[in-house]
Amino acid sequence: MSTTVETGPPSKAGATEQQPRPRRPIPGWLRGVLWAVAAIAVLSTTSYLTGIDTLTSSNTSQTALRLALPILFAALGGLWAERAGVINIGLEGMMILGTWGAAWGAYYGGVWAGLLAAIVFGALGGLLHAVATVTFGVNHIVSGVAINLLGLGVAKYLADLVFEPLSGNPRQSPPVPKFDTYSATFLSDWLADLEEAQRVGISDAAGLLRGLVTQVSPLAMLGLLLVPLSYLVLWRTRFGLRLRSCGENPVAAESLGVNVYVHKYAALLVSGGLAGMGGASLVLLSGGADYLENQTNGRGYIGLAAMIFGNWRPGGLLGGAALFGYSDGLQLSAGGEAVLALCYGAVLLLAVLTVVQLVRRRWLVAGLSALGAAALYYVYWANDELPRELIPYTPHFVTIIVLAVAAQKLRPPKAIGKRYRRGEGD
Amino acid sequence: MISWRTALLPPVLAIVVAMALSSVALLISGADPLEAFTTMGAQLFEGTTAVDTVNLAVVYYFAGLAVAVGFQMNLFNIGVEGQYRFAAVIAAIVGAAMELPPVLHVLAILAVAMLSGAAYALLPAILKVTRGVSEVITTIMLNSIVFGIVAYLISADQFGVLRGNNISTAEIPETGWIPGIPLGAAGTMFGSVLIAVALGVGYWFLLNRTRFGFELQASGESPTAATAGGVSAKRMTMTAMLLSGAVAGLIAMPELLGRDHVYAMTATQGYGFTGIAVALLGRNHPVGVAFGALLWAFLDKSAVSLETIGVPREIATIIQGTIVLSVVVAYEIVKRAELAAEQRRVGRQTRNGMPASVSQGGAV
Amino acid sequence: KDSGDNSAAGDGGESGGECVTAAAPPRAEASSKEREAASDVDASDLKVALAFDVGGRGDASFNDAAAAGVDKAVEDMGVADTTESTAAGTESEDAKQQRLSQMAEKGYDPIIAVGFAYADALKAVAPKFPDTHFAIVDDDSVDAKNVTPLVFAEEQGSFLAGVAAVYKSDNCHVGFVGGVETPLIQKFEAGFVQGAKAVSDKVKVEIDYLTPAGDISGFNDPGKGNVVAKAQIDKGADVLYHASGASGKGVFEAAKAADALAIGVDSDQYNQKTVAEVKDVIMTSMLKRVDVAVYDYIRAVASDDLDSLPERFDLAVDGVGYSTSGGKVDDITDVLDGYKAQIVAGEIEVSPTP
Amino acid sequence: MTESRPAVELKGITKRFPGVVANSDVHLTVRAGEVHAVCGENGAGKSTLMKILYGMQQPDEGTIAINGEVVRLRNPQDAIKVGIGMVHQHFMLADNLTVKENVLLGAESLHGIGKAATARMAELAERTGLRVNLDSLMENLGVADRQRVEIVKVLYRGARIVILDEPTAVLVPQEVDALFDTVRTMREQGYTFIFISHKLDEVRRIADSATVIRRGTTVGTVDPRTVSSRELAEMMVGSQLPSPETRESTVTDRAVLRVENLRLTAEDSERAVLDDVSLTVRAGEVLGIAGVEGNGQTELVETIMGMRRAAGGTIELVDAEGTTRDLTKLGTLARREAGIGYIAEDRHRHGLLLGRPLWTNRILGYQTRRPVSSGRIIDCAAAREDTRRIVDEYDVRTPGVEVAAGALSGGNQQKLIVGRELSGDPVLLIASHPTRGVDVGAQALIWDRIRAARSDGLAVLLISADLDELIGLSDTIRVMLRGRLVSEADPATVTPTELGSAMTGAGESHSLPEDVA
Ligand SMILES: Nc1ncnc2c1ncn2[C@@H]1O[C@H](COP(=O)(O)OP(=O)(O)OP(=O)(O)O)[C@@H](O)[C@H]1O
Ligand SMILES: Nc1ncnc2c1ncn2[C@@H]1O[C@H](COP(=O)(O)OP(=O)(O)OP(=O)(O)O)[C@@H](O)[C@H]1O
Ligand SMILES: [Mg+2]
Ligand SMILES: [Mg+2]
Repeated sequence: MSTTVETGPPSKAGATEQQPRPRRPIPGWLRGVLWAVAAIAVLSTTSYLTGIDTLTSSNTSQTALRLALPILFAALGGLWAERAGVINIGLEGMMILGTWGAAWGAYYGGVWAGLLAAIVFGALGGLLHAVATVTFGVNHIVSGVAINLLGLGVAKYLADLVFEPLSGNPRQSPPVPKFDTYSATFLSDWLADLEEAQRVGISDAAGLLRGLVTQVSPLAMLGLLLVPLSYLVLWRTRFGLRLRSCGENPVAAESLGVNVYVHKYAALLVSGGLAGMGGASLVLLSGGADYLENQTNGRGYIGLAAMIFGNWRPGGLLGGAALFGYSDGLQLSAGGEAVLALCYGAVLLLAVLTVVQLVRRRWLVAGLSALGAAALYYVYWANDELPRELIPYTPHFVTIIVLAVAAQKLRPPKAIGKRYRRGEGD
Repeated sequence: MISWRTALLPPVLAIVVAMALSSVALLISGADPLEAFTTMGAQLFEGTTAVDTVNLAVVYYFAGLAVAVGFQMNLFNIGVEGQYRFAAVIAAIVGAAMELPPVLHVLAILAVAMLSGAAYALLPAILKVTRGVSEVITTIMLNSIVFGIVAYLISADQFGVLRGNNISTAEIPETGWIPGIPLGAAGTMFGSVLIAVALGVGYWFLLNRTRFGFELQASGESPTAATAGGVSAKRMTMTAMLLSGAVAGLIAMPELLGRDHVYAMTATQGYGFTGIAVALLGRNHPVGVAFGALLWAFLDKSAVSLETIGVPREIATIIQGTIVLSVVVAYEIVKRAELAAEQRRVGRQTRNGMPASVSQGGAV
Repeated sequence: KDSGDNSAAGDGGESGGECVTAAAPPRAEASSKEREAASDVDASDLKVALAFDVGGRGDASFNDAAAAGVDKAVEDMGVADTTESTAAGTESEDAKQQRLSQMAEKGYDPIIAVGFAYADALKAVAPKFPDTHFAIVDDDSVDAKNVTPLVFAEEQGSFLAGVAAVYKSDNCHVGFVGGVETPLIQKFEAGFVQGAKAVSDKVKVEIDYLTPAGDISGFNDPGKGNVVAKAQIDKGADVLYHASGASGKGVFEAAKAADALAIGVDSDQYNQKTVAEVKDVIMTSMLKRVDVAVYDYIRAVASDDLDSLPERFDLAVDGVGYSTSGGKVDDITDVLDGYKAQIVAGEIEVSPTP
Repeated sequence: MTESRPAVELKGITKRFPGVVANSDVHLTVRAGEVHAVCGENGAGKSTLMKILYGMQQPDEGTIAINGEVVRLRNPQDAIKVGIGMVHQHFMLADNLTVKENVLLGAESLHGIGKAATARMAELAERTGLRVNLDSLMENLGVADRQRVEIVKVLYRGARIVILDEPTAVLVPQEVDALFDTVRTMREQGYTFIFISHKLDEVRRIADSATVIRRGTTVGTVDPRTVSSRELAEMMVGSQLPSPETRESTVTDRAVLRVENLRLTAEDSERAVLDDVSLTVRAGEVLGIAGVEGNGQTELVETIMGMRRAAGGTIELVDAEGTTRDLTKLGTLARREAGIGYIAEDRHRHGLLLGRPLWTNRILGYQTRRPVSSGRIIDCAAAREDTRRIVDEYDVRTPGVEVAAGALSGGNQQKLIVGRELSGDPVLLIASHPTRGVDVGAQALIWDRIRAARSDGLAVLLISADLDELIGLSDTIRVMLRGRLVSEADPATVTPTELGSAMTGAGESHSLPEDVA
């Protein structure tokens, strides 16, 4: 469950379809499972070879889930907007609005009211983005940048106005209620036994899985549920089809009677709402922060990156968010030695890649990955410890490395970022 | 073709709208908008604020141009932030270690800064060109990673020097400073303001008069057509990214060489992000970016003065956000109004004279 | 559903069990004397300005403490006028200069810059206003006649925190969570570790920072603080000391969730509103009396007696110390005061670097 | 016109764009159950009129009546509701959606999105000859199939009045025939068609009546079966019908372009897109390449231009002095500088910077050469000046050289491109579909210029789907099929039908009279 990266080059699937064959291409969910299995295999091998078992402990996956959650929400928000053809760099601002809304709602009405308020506030940000980009045809990046500024300014302003009298601190809300957490006790105990059993592979998988069924908040469940849900809505319903068509070719959509404006507005409202939930996941989880100025700290941008990483697909972005959350959690809770172990894992991965590329007779790529593997192995072998200052940025390094290795052909929606005006197509 | 109306009306409109909106916010929080705006305006004539504003604008100008270079070919270099900080710390370290005669020293530091900025942009550029990795992701990641790199380089074990509770690089010798322009009581303007002017002119010339600029804009307008016209999209991506990084390398120089002479752990961050807003405000045009930078710097400076009269400083941020948004909306509205006017004009012509003739560019 | 009501954390046990290997120092009489109210000093012709660092009034940390000092001065000494202004996270250096200059030009005197980030600005501004009194908190690198440094011996206070932590640790395993790895926060770490090692040669100390120098998000991310604290607890630490600003809340919550104890920082966090729901894990707080320093400074300016100020606000002048709210360290105050006496007497030297 | 209730009746339609009156007082009456052609030069306003009828644009003046009732069509939904469907001149397809999704889009409520929809679609696909997996991505389809998908889309919505805007521009004769068969059958079933084409013989073959539009207004309606193509054309432009026939051969024996064993593999597999292609073009010769779209012509051209990397083989260019240069390793710009002019098949994607002024477009591809540039520095004044020359010489109809290229109509854009590509004194011109979508007037001019340059010793590699053009202009024709040059034909004797069957591989290389392959 940690690195479900959908890297299957879509063009290849397309190429096989040109001469229709009886064999159907691997369905997306299966590919996700395969990637997850592969990831667990690499991690457990690494953890076995390096003797660092935090790599696959239940704790690691539990923190990973928590750290991945805001990013997952933001990425989903990005997905909805960008599938409808609107670049949403304003996710950060919408998240900030969400954090304020979550604290405000939760303070007065409990967690669910907080969540609702976060969604509404985020959606307001989305609405503003829609007005600017859809109605006024403003450049999407301009509008996004402006929304990031406005989100920050408005949240600060509102906090000053509303929270200051309550908490005595304009930058922080008073303590607000948090979501309870739930554990699937039976499952979790069984997995705990397995994890203790110290069997290579099984114990690792059990450990990772156990972290995902213990002390889970409803918000995390919601987040995970929203991934398949987004897929179903966007790819399996009429509304989703229309929405995606606005991102691919709005003029064609218009010519078929689709109201492009309405769908873009809807997409941005959902997008903003999801980003707002991302904000809520910083505020309403125990161990979280209440409202705190600047607490999003660039997670909106990371969410956007996770979505691009996931090739504008729900499964892929889940992989991106999980990858980020996992390496961040590992880095925070296990520190430098675990990161070094990750290096070792990357060596394994690159070695496999080299072999695959050799079989495919792609000499250059094989050579490059062999070189990369050698370099990383040297880092692993020569150091007991990586520069302390760089450890906190492990997730960022991992993201870049995985992207560089995975060589995926990204396929953004075709009309993304383009201005669309009714009746101006040809 | 841009008429004065399309060029000037929108920003004015936008500022009016932004002021109106923030007045509402001010009223809600119980402040007097009039007082707030007067204070903001008046501070320009107090002390060194005017010069400080220009100084800050110089920094923003570099940032804006760095972003604008990328925008010219639809390359979104959100990584200017990381690039300038990387360049700043390297330039500070190298500059302190070098011993050179005055002018040469400065030039050497500037060169190092531009090279380092470009170097930090190299990875995203390579990954984009060879692996098709989106520059948006890589630069976002590198923006965070730069924190670690800066911290590593200025830690006491590496090149850092402890100054009180602060740590910074060693001080650059005086030969490496860019002398300021003393303006008496009004303060001292950064000497870099001249570099900024030169860079602006150079940028304009590069874009509008050189083959490189043509190719850059062509690949921005249509990568496919540019390819068919003999412009290698990959090479342009690479050069644009590196050029953007090189300009980004200059962002910290006015402060580093003109005032601080060290790069400290407390050095200001976020100029790269401001650069995005400034470039967008100035519509990537060298003169426009200059105005954008000045406006932004002015608003930043006002924030400080607002606090002294008890007005929440967030107002300045809100004004900035609204201005960006309303400027572009205003451009759009004005453009449409012009279009409608033109349509009416054509309509009148056709009714009076003959129906659209070929020579008049009618329906041909 | 997981049970949400972990009741109050460990009752600590008597003097630390087997962990403590050093003999407790001789008892010292409580040296924290009541400060006399300064009603004798009249400061009604002073206009005091406060230039805050990022966070400003209400940050429940050193900015707030400085503000409290001024507030008290207003109350006690009748300061005529006060103003304050806060730095923004991304503002440039000359905004700080502008802030200080504007205050000076408006006739404020004294002007107190809160935070070492003001050092360079002050170096530039102070010479231009030779008749204005400036003070700067947490920095002594400004070499100007009219600038008074207000610095603290954080390592001494942290030493006591280390001592207390070991006495309260059941596992003989304590932890330190730093927000941002700056020299200032390293002082806290250094003192804490020395304190812990001083009372026990068996004790294990976990040390983690959330972010490296320059990345101030480490002071503002309770989520990360929570994860790191949880990891330390998982490794066996059961008393955690944090110096991580707002991230400390995450540390407290981790402690609460795992029945561990925590030590607050800067002010008496037991009484802080924002962490009220987890206050029962806060066994003590390392106090850094910025309020006292600011108050004393104003008084010294008013009575034109700047030489009376200590060079450093340390244990000797109660510039640093520990809090007792909540009563969790009442049983070891003798020990703590004993160590304090030894430090004050110079028998124990606490190094400010790890 | 005694019909009491015409299917479509447009009255006094006027539509203005900034600087252009696209339609002014247009009248059009279409009887139910007929195929009604609309003819006119490029930019005459045909597409605009159709978009107005389809609700995509609002007329400034005028009324629309469908089946006798005046309606207001505010958007395509309204048009679809009254039974109008439109196949656009430029495909309205989303590449990244599947065929099924493309058809379904906007019409989900008709048959749902499940089994019933698929069944209905399969039925329509059968009827229109669309033989692809409905779940494959649109981007994998060839042009003819895309066209069919467009028609299926219209039928799926149950349209009774079908607008076909230049549907045949991209089809080979056999495909055109198939399309016309479909149209005829459906006409029997009571469908009404509005059909737009520049190919007047097609109009005369299929249409029951034709309305001619010139410069935005209706000139008149005629019965195409009683007028000749020449007369029709004269109505459209007021000039004589041009013909592409080459008068006398100017072929020399000096080879200009030599391509040997050129191979190219697909980007993501080992599949050969070009398979051992060898050809030689001589000075003064027009070498025509015939082929159904998607058989490698585009790739051949782009490989010769250096826009794609060949997997093997050599490309050589001999300049006027007789020195041979090996181009195989050079980039596109160097190849252009060596003397290749290039008219790309897709002028919007490869020919022009649509948002930039005409004079900027003059520079594209010539950014290193005089007069518009002196190597590194661009000479804007000279570029403007030279653009004015092209505008005059090539009769580009534009208000000035400062207007954006995108504001010109297709034919005028093409004339600008031809003018530009013949300005650099090329030794070789690669012309891909040089007159696609271009009206007869502009067509004549372009042919004229190519012929003139040829007689000055220019070598021309011509790719065209318009077989008349190919036969009329070429000195030699070679047929391309699945990435290989399979046969050769003599334009003096070959007929379009013969060529067509060679292109589809019907006779597989041995059916042509002059076959030497
Ligand atoms: N509608 C628009 N939306 C966004 N950006 C625009 C728009 N119109 C113009 N711009 C940008 O604003 C900049 C200024 O336009 P202008 O036409 O003056 O450019 P220019 O040709 O470089 O000017 P000059 O020749 O004076 O240097 C251009 O770089 C262009 O990218
Ligand atoms: N959206 C638009 N904005 C401005 N001008 C337009 C627009 N659409 C069309 N025009 C102009 O209106 C005129 C008529 O264009 P239209 O596309 O209707 O011509 P057409 O007869 O279909 O030509 P072709 O045979 O090339 O398709 C042209 O001059 C064109 O440039
Ligand atoms: Mg047209
Ligand atoms: Mg048309």
